[in-house]
Amino acid sequence: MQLIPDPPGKIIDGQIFFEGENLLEKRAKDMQYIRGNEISMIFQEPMTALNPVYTIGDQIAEVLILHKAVGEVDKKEIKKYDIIGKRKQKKNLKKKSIKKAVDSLRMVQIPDPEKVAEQYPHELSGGMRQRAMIAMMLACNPKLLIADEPTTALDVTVQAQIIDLMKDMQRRTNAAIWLITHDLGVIAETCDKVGVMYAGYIVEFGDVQSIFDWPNHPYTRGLLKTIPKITKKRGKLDIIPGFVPNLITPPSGCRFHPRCKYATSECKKTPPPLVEVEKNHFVACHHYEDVKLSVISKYQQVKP
Amino acid sequence: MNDEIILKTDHLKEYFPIKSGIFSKVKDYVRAVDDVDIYIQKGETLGIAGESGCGKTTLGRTILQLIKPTDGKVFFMGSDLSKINKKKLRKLRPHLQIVFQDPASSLNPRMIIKKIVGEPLVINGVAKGADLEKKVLELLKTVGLTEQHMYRYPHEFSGGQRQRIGIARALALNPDFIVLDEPTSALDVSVQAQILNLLKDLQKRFGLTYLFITHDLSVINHISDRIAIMYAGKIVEVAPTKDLFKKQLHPYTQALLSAIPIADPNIKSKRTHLRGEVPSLIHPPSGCNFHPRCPKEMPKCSKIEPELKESSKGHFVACHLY
Amino acid sequence: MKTWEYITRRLILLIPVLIGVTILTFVVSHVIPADPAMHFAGGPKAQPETIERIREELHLNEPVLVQYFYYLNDLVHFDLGKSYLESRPVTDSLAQYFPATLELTIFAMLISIPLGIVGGIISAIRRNKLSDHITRFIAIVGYSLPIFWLALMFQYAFAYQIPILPLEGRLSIGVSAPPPVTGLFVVDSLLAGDLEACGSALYHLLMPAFTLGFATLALILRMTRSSMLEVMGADYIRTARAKGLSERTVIFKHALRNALIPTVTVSGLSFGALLGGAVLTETIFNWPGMGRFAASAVIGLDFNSVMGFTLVVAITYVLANLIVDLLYAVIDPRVKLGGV
Amino acid sequence: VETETEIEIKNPDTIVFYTIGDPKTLDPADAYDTASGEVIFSIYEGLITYKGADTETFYPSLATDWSVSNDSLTWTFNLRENVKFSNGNDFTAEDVKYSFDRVLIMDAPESGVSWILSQCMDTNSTKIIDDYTIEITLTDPYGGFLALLGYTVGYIVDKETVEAHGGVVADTENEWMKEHAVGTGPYMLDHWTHKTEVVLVKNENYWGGWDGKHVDKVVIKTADEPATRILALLNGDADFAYIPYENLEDVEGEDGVIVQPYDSYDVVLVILNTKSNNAYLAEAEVRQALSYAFNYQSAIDDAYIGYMSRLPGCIPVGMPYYETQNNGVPVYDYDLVEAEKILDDAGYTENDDGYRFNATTFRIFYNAGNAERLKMSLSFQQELTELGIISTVTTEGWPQLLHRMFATSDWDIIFMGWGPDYNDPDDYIAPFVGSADIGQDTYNTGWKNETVDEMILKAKYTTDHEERSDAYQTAFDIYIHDPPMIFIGQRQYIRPMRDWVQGYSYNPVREWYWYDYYKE
Amino acid sequence: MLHLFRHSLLSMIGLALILLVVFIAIFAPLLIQEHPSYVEVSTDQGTTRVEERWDINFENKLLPPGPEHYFGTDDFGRDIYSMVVWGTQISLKLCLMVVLTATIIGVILGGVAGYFGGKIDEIIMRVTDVFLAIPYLILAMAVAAALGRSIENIMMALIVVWWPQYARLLRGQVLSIRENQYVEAARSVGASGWRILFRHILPNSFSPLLVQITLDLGAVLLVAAGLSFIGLGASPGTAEWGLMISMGRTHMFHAWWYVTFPGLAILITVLGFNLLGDGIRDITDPKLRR
Ligand SMILES: Nc1ncnc2c1ncn2[C@@H]1O[C@H](COP(=O)(O)OP(=O)(O)OP(=O)(O)O)[C@@H](O)[C@H]1O
Ligand SMILES: Nc1ncnc2c1ncn2[C@@H]1O[C@H](COP(=O)(O)OP(=O)(O)OP(=O)(O)O)[C@@H](O)[C@H]1O
Ligand SMILES: [Mg+2]
Ligand SMILES: [Mg+2]
Repeated sequence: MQLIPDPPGKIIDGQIFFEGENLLEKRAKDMQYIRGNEISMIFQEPMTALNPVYTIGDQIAEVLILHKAVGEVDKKEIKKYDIIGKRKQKKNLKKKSIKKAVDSLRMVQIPDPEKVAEQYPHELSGGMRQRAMIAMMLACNPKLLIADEPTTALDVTVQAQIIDLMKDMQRRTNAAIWLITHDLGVIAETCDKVGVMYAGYIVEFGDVQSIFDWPNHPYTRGLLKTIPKITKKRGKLDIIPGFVPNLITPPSGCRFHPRCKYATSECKKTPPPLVEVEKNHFVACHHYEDVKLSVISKYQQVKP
Repeated sequence: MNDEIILKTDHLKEYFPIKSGIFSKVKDYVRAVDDVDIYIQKGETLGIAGESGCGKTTLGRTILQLIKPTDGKVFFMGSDLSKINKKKLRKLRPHLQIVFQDPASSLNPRMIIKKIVGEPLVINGVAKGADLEKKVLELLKTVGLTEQHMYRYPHEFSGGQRQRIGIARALALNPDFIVLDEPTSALDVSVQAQILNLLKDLQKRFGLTYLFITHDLSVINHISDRIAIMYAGKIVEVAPTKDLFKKQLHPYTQALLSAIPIADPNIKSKRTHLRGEVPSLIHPPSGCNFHPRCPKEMPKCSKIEPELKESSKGHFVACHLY
Repeated sequence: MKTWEYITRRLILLIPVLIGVTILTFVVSHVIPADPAMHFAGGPKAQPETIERIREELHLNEPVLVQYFYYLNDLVHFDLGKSYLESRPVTDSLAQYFPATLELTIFAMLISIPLGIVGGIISAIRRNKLSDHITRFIAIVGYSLPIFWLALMFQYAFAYQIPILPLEGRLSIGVSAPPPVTGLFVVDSLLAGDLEACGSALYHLLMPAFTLGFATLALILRMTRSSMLEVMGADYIRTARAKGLSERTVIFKHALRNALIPTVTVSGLSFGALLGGAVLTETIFNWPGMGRFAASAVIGLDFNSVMGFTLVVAITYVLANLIVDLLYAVIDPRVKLGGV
Repeated sequence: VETETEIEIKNPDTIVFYTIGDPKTLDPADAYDTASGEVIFSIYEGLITYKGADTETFYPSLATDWSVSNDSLTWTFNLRENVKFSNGNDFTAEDVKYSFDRVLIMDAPESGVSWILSQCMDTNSTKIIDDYTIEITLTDPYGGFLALLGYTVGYIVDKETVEAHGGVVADTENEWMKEHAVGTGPYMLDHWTHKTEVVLVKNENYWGGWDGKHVDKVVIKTADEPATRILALLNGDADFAYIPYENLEDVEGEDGVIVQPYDSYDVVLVILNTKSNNAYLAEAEVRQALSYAFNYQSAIDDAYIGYMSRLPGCIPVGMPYYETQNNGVPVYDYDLVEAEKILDDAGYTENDDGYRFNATTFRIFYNAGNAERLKMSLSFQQELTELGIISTVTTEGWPQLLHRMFATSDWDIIFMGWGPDYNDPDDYIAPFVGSADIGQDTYNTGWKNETVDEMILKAKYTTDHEERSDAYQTAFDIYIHDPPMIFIGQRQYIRPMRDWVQGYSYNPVREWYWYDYYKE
Repeated sequence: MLHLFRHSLLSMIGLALILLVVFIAIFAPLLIQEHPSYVEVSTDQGTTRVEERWDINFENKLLPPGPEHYFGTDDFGRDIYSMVVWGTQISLKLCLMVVLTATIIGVILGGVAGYFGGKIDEIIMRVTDVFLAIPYLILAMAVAAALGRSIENIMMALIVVWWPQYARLLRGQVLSIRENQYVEAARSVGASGWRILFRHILPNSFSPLLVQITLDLGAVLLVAAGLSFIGLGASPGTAEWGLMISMGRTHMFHAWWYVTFPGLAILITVLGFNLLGDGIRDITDPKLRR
């Protein structure tokens, strides 16, 4: 969405295609149109992502007015110097958009949406805030919703509500959702496709089913094994040795090699390409075949 | 594990006063811990689980007398911690330790690791000089750190390493009992596994007793022997881990367990949906404080507060259904 | 808590502070190992009876504690005593000088706060660009300069070399003061419909108010800049951008209001600094205000005046801070008045 | 500095004077400070007055003529008729008696100024003969009686006005009269804003009339900062300005500015504490030596930038009887050799470190903010060092310094000054060298000589010129060799002004008389 | 930490200015043309002290700057260059003494108030409220007037007005640092209140304190100059910058050098401290280090 502040951040290279167009070639004005309207984003921290000094209703209404979802101030109809008329028109518009904002709050199952629209973010709980955020971002029926760890900061019970809500909203609006999370459980429950990222690289990408069943990258595999599972019997947890590398001086070659038991000298030198190992399943590993074999054997042992 | 009860609370309460009005009168209280009775046997791990803000940390701090309880008693190896004087309490401190939720803020950023880990030893006059250095090194080795880490500052460590330092500090005085307040919730999953393994090892080696606080049920399942479920300052269900995961009695526990997403796309969970949000601890609902969200609410729930009763052996629940 | 309840509470809390202020100034002014009676009586030519009479009037022959109780007793009867330097009641002096200083201070704030905020925003938006460096440098030089030196330079430049501004005073010679209502000439002249006096008053305010406000301007600029930078990195700004808002709206609607919160505090605090700085500014621009009054009272050991002055200033200052706190609540809905 | 060749006259109908200090009161019965006098002299009038620069002749004012009895005790004044106060009330003998009695009854509790009249008058002194004749019988004969009436304390107020606003209460000042003024003088008070300005406008009822050239308005501005006053004079805002000596060069020679010094009676002194806990100052030789150690020329040139002349003794040059003091020639001159000799002869020799008096420290004080005294004291300190005398220079606030001087003996040397109340030598010699026994020793030096006291009293109560002359001479010959103070000089009086001001003249006993000035 | 300064040109300039001033202060005796002399004098209390004196020579008064007198002479014929250079020591000593003493008092009181809370806190904070309710220049004036005119008394006066803001600052710091878990950790191993205050809380309030101290070093100098301007400054004859300005300002129009050089000295020093303080603030404030 080109929201990385510049400076210090900069998109160095590459392209982003949205509906066939490269977003990086767009002008700032066009990007502003796309943001919120066609692509929306929900952020990790519902506590800080809402402006503390405006009411929920105001903040949602703002998007609506901006993207003209409730009609427009007609400049011609009213004379230039008719300040009162303009104000009236603006007020009307605001009223309308607030009404619509209340509707969208109702849509995300916020009880008593009229009241909530008049409240400030700090007066709401985390779950409510996140719902308001979702309402705000879905208000203009975007085609793509990017959700950056929308539930990480929330409680399990509330998390469950939000996940269900998002699935429900997706059914209704038919938006594509791009969910960013580290909670494998959430992914398993909600996603169709999954990409696994390690130190700035996508190391594995494919259908959820195949990735959870047949992880082909040693990192993905390790990851799946480290989570304590309720359904699994207790004992020592598997671990991935070592620590997450820093990205200032990342390891050479394959960035996972210092923690990988399959690592060879090749891994140290060349970063592995992302290859399609089966239909809709991509992996970036020099030794994915070895991994696959060991997974199969292990998997077969575990599965009765 | 033996049956000796190492720690026990008796109607423990912790109310934080809220002041307001012209002369800062106490108007209200945050009932963070409200009438909690738990016991822990030597060598076992009691898990405390519950939603954020339900009072888990406060319970841990109150047990360790880091904040004075408003009411109720805490018995540690027979003596009532809430009654004894400061001096005696300081003498008892080495036996009771805590590992904090946030490894970043639990280490003084301006002290080197040697000082941090050595501080308990110095304060309690256990070791000095070269002896101190030896001891600290030993502790670091126990938690998987090395000599070269001794002279570094906390910010030069990763989250997992910092948590190890916190554990080393807690171990310094050979405690019997450690409160682990969400020791892994700030950590990556891959690192979380390392720490959990370490804790289990240490428990075996030193015969430690843990009070393990977390909101992550999969973690608690992994590590604890018994689990207490906390809701809005109160314990609603206590049971051995295996029992609890097999059969949850309290509707809240049921909802909580069903809400956990399972990292397996093949298993589709059936959810018990909860209405509403975590209640305010200032004005908790009347009667059973879960009743506004409870799918099985009965008329008497809003009037009478249920007591914690043993429904089957070792399985306690506070609900009018049973 | 209701607003009025909060205000009452703050006003009640003001009482111990004010008692403290009287004690403090009383102690400070009475540890002086000199008795001012001789001075009040007119120096070497004074008659011994006069000196003795003044000494008695001021209770200078009594122990300090007793003197203090005499003072407190008068104070609760709203009697601040007599100013021996001006040979009139202290309340008369205050009634004359306080509005003058208030007018100067208010205009200093009216000049420095908007300029400081605008400068701070520009500086923050164009961070580390040349204009940022220049703005910051001017600002920092602004509060590194002795204010009296700045005042003298302005006076020399704009009242003498390029005589475009009046040298001193509140009104031009020949313009008579408007009938006193508030004591603020600008307000009073407008009330009286006297545009000439209003113009003259504004004209005379320009230079002293700017001089006085310069350091505050710098302070506010710096504050706005850093809080603006901080706010611009906040999550909700990212959200605002993600909504597709234009950069203008993001800065002026979403960032500024949040960034103003610390600025408001600084403005409140700087009010005290302005009242203090007025001592120097008023002397140079011959502004008949509290600052000059205080300076001569302190030097002349006119205890009653010093005490009356500090009391009034303390009340003003505390009230200014109360207003700031109320403003806070307006800007930031998270702030609960007197909340825990 | 840019020179503007032709400045237009600013405010042609107004005289603007930038000065320091604020009047303390506008009540003639209470006023005892210069700033108050500057205003009162033009609002109120006395029976007699001065004209122009002449200090010797008494001119008729509210009295048209007067006579004195042979025993010098009874004075008869014929009053001017058809004089009105600025409020329209008529001026009569009632007002005169009321005014004098008011001074004596009220007894100016604030300033104590009534002593000037009570020297020779009481409430029985003044008698009304008829509406326009008055007779004053003195309690004691007094040579300077007319001079007293020329001072503001002898000025006439309107009985009706005062009675309407509080009247006369013994030992209590009249608050209304402090802030308001109704007199017979050429100007009346428009308004007085404390510490800012006093504005006078012309009194249409003035008996002298408004024919001829006068200004309609007088503005006396208070400005504490010298730079403000300098700039105001230079840019023409000010017609007169009070400028400190060290800043005179900033305005001197500037176009349109006149800097004209006049001789004044303002004397500059160093007082020496003969009862100090530094016992050496009790010795006459030591004080003589100090008088030789003072660098008079440096004080004149460097501290007063040349605007000062030597003072021969207590009585300033120009005042009657000044020539009784060594014909007006100073006895002491700057002469360190002589000073050393005196000290050596007296046995106060230098020790091994080169210090006299067992390295005792002489404490010099002056009041903070006085630039001239600062220069003189640091310079004097340096001279003392040459002599082998250790000294310290300390500056103190005026009230603190007064306290030190009168309430303690913790001082040795203080720089001081004195200005005239009225034109009579008694106003100088008595306070300076008269002892506490005769109610004097104004500077608390502790100095006392019975013969001198006797001479002072003798001179005061005689009207015989020769007798007075002899008495002052006898006193002088005694105190000048046992000096309780160093007589430094008489500073000159300078009020720089714009050259468009006409009609200005300086009179040391009545500084400002706005009626005489106009702008052209 | 030094490498961080490189990102900020202004703070580099500040550091350079301060280093220059410190250098001058240290080597002042070697740099000046004329030296003060010293006289031992006895005081009223019967003790003795050494007084610094600059020779007066009216023949040389108000000479313009030139090779003989780099900055010209004052109205006593004293060399302004030598006095300005000499004054560096005096000024640095003045502001260091004031700020450090105020810091110590403020840190102790603020620390105690913040850490122990309750009644002590209430009392200390009410006292600071009282001090803060009076504009500092006025309070300093009153104290200076009460004590008399000398450098030592100016220091006293400034300390009296300066400590409360440190008490405030430190209390705020303590209250926020106290919430850190390492403080609780220290308590859980049995550390005493004082130990926690001195070992854990104070070291961690160092950064904001340092910023405040640096900025205040400049501010103190300005207020001292302001006091001199009103006439409550150091005793005459001292080479204190504020005093020199206040004496020189009457000669402003005919001897510009008299006020200018001490004025520049103040400006440079205060500017240096302010730039440096700003720089340190930027560096130590993680929120701004983006
Ligand atoms: N503005 C920035 N400036 C410098 N480095 C940044 C910035 N934003 C992110 N980074 C760095 O880029 C890396 C990736 O950050 P990112 O926020 O994408 O991580 P993430 O995968 O979302 O992690 P998390 O699960 O904690 O949200 C991190 O090392 C982070 O420190
Ligand atoms: N010192 C305090 N003063 C007032 N209220 C407090 C204090 N400490 C905690 N609380 C309140 O007590 C309640 C319980 O807090 P606690 O930290 O024990 O929750 P928790 O269960 O540990 O939550 P989390 O999972 O987020 O750590 C919260 O509502 C909290 O706001
Ligand atoms: Mg992230
Ligand atoms: Mg917690």
